[in-house]
Amino acid sequence: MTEGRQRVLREGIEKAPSRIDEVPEDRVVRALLDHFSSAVSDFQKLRQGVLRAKIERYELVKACRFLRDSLGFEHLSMISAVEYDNRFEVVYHIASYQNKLLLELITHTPKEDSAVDSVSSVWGGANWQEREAYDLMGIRFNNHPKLERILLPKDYLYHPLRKDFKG
Amino acid sequence: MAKRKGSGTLGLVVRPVRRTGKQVWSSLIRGKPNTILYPYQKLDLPPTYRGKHTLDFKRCIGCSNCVQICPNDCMWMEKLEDPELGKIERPGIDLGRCLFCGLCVEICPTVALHETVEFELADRDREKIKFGPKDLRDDTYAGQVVEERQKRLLPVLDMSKCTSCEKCAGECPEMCIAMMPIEGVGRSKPEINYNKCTSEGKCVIACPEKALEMKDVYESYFEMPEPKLVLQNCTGCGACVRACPADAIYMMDMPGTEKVLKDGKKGKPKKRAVFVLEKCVGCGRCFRACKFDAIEMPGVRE
Amino acid sequence: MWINMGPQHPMTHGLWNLRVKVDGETIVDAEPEVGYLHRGIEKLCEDRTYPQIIPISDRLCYGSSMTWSHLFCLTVEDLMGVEVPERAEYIRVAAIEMQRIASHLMWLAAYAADLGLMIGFIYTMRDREVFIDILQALTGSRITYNYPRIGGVAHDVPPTFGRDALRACSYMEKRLREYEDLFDGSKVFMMRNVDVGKLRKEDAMNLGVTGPPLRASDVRYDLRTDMPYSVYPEMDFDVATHPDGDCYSRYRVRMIEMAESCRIIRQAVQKMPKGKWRIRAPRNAPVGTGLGRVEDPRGEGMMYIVGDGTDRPYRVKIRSPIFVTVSAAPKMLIGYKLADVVAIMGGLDMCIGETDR
Amino acid sequence: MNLYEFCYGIIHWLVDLVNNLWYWLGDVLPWVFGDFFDAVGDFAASDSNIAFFTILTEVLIIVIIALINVLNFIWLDRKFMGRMFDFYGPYYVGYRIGGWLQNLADGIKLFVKEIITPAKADRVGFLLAPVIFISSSFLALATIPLGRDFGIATNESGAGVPAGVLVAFAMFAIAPFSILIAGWSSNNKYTLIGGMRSAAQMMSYEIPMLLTVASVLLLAGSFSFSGVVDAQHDLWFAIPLFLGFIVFMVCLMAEVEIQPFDLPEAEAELVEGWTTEYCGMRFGLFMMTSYLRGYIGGALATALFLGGWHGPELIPDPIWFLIKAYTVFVIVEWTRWSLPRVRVDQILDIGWKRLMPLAVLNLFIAVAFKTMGWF
Repeated sequence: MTEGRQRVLREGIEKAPSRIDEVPEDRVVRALLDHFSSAVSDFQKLRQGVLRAKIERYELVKACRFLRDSLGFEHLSMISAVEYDNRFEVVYHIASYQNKLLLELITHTPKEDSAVDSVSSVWGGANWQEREAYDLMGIRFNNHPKLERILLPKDYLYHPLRKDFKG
Repeated sequence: MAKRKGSGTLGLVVRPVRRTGKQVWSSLIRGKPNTILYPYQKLDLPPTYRGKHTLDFKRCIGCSNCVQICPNDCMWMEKLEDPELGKIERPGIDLGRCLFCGLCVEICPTVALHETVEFELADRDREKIKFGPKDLRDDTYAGQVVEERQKRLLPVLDMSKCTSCEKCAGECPEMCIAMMPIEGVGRSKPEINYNKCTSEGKCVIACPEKALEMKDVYESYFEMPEPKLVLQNCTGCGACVRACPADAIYMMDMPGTEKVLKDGKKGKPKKRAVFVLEKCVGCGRCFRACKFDAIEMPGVRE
Repeated sequence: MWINMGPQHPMTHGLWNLRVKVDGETIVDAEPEVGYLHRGIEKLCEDRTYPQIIPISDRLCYGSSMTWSHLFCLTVEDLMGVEVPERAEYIRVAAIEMQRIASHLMWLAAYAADLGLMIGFIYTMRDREVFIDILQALTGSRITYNYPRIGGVAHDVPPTFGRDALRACSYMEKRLREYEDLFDGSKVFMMRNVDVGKLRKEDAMNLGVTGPPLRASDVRYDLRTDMPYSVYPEMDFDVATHPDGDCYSRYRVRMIEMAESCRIIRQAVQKMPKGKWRIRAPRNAPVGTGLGRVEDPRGEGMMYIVGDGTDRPYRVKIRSPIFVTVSAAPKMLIGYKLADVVAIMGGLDMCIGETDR
Repeated sequence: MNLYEFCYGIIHWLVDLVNNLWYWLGDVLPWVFGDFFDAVGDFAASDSNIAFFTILTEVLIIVIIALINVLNFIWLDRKFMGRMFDFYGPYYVGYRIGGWLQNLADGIKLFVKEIITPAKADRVGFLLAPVIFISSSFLALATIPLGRDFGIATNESGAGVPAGVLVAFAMFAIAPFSILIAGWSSNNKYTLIGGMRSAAQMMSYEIPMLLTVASVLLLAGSFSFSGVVDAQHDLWFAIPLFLGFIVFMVCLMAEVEIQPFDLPEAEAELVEGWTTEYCGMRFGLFMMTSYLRGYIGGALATALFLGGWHGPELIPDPIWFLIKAYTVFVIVEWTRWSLPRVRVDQILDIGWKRLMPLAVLNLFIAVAFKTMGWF
């Protein structure tokens, strides 16, 4: 029996300690602007604890690694791909467990060359979500370990969430 | 392995056995099992249960809102002739495709559709679970159930009697009646803000032509699209008036548009449609009836 | 030897495939495959008006459909800027917590059946029926409730709701003690669970595991307290965590969560104010994005809706917790025995409806 | 009068009846094969032939009783399980007799199902496995007497086969062989793993079980069931050899493959284990035989540890025996439905590390009793 379970059996519920200090929203903004001043823009506070920022796609992986290692964003919630008239938007929702923050990072990619660098080396949870985005929207992720279709059959021809897909 | 005080290997095996033994005691000797023997003992269903629909023919106005909101496209409008009600249109439901979401009941502006607790609808024949309006008809059901939706007593305008005297607007204590001029007609019509109305009825008393009348109006939680007239396309044919299930459209003469005939007399003036938006249920039948693209209604299926 | 566990297999609780490579009985490699139940819900949503999507979002998960329709309404309210009446929020919280208990009970039933304890299956399903009955009286349906609406809930609570809910809570707390006899008190159950399927804290955070498996790996993160979304800030409850990260901790976390849900239901029923339960919601959404984030019974549910000014959404993205959690399965599986597959994958509470969407 | 004499009487009467006709035919038609008729008649009336048919009749009676018992067992299992699970169990088919006919209805359902042999299966092994399984189980059953005078015997004096205990356990131990054949010949990964698990499990549980049986035989000083049971006239062996009784019951549950130890057909991970590819009545035979083995297990525990047919004289011997066997079965079912399934490494751990030393200890206890002269 490990020590931890003994403690839990005694106390029932226990609280996890926080690893790094409190990072408020404006410090995240400042740190990002300091390190990636040319790539990051359009900061916006949506509501308490939710931030939005735009980032150029060439700095994406670097910024994500910086977010994870220095600012405590250890959880990638969701990767969603949205198609607009002239571009694709890949939206990363990144959460911080200690600071109770949610960061919405938006990356643009043109329609002709719809490719983004993969962040699955930063967060393991991005692996399948990137595969899903590739499967349904047709966005390629560079350096992805296994970029295959996941929800649809392997020999399927289309990317059904695109607006030009009909039936 | 988590060990508790005084429970060794044997104790940890005996505890679940004791638990199940208690259950045997309570279901075999002391009482009966928990099962409901379904086909012989019926389930006790709550009155809010969503089962087969019923339709009150007298309340239904045939607006087809239910057909439009249905997520599965399992409803249709059927034209039929009733000895009492004349030529009417009423919805039918294909219960084989229905998912019993209850949106049709919620959107019904006159609360004519209801859901009963009847759920044993299976049949060997697919056609037999298609319920036409006559199979759904139950004119007595609506009075029996407790009504969920809130009713309000509100003044309802009959535009054909209105003379634009503005007496109702002056009488309203909440200032919720505004006289809006109608383009091309040269008159104005009262528009009543139902959100502010307190149902005192002073406007009804003040109206000299009895054009306003207090009626029960069910509160609707759905914002419906509103029709908009494109005046230069309107030919005054009156198709929308005949199509409107809620009598919310009136044809009005436009003075000054009379054609001068050969003998110098003035002919009949052009007509235009006027919408009383308080009565509109947003069904879009006028939009579909209009052949001249004179009515715009964004968000309505063709 | 590669063994296909699935798509039709008692372990899968649905339709997915887990390919495991075994050496004797020990697993040396594993590869989950999903997608057998893909219904294209995200595409379907683009073709329907906002009220029509609520029944579809119910169908995302058969175990906790209330959470998903609530999440959809929450997201659309964020998009449209609709304020929900306070009574509706309390009704929603009570309903969601009941749904959480029902979902956890269904998980416990499936988990017990996986481990070969059929009696656990029957008992938990029997007690789930109590909550299902209350939800049926509240909403009118048993599995797919279609109850939350944009700007409130579909209709008011029935007059007996408060009494029934309080009674069910005390019944449930009594039953939870009985389950301790059946599960914790069973030597064989402990043998099957303790130190099986270990997931370290760092791996759990990095692989995107959320919900009870994350809290079982000693991360104290619950969206109900850490990013409160409804009237949860006014509720008093604890977040269950467990330090070990094995199957037993996942079981334990869920058991504590059920007890905490009972507490929340009590408070919600007692604090429920009088007033309107629904307001008239706009038909068209503005141009912009809406984001909803709730604590599903299975993890972090998230929805991202892009509106384009019409009455239909431009894009709906659904984050299903299990879709990400199951991608972490090889990390947990490798090195354990073949029989542990059912314990580990059962402990994740798979729900294929939301995974494949 | 024991069962042998009873059957002997029946067979003798039948042979006499037929022979009368036979000899009369030989008299009427002497010109055809008169001598031949006489020879056949003499052979039919010979002692060896009558003894053979007598034993066959005995076997028939025992098998019919066993099959009725199996039906009872399935019914009891479902009914008891149902009450434990908080539902009714079989209810409508045979409403007046508590749903007893449900088993027959299920049997009919299994009979009318199509029997499929997988295309790539090893046909001989696939067809042979159920046969071996069921016949070995019946052979094990044949040696167990239900009462002092109610067992298969070869002469008028005794009840049961001499050295019947050994024969019963030998036959009981053949089953894993057929399970292995079934698992291998189905050409399916699940069945193969199930068969292997079954072999490993039965191998490891056979030894502690036989060690406890050896202690019982040591105390009784006899290899036949009647001898063992008679030795328990004053004191059931379950009391001095309590440890052995517990070990025996656990091993029995493992041998019969019921719930905590039903790894070979663990339905959660291996779909149905080694019976995955069997369908229709073949599966029905497997299922029926597993209940039959449950009955054999109950009967063995009764005969070896619970005093067999001994009891107050009010009730006849076979009934006492059956009451005890049913009680053992119900207790086994009770633990079966209350516990989850163990893992394959744990089951071997339990077998070799826990039960084996206990069985040896039990043997020492028995030896001590014997040397002290208490038995």
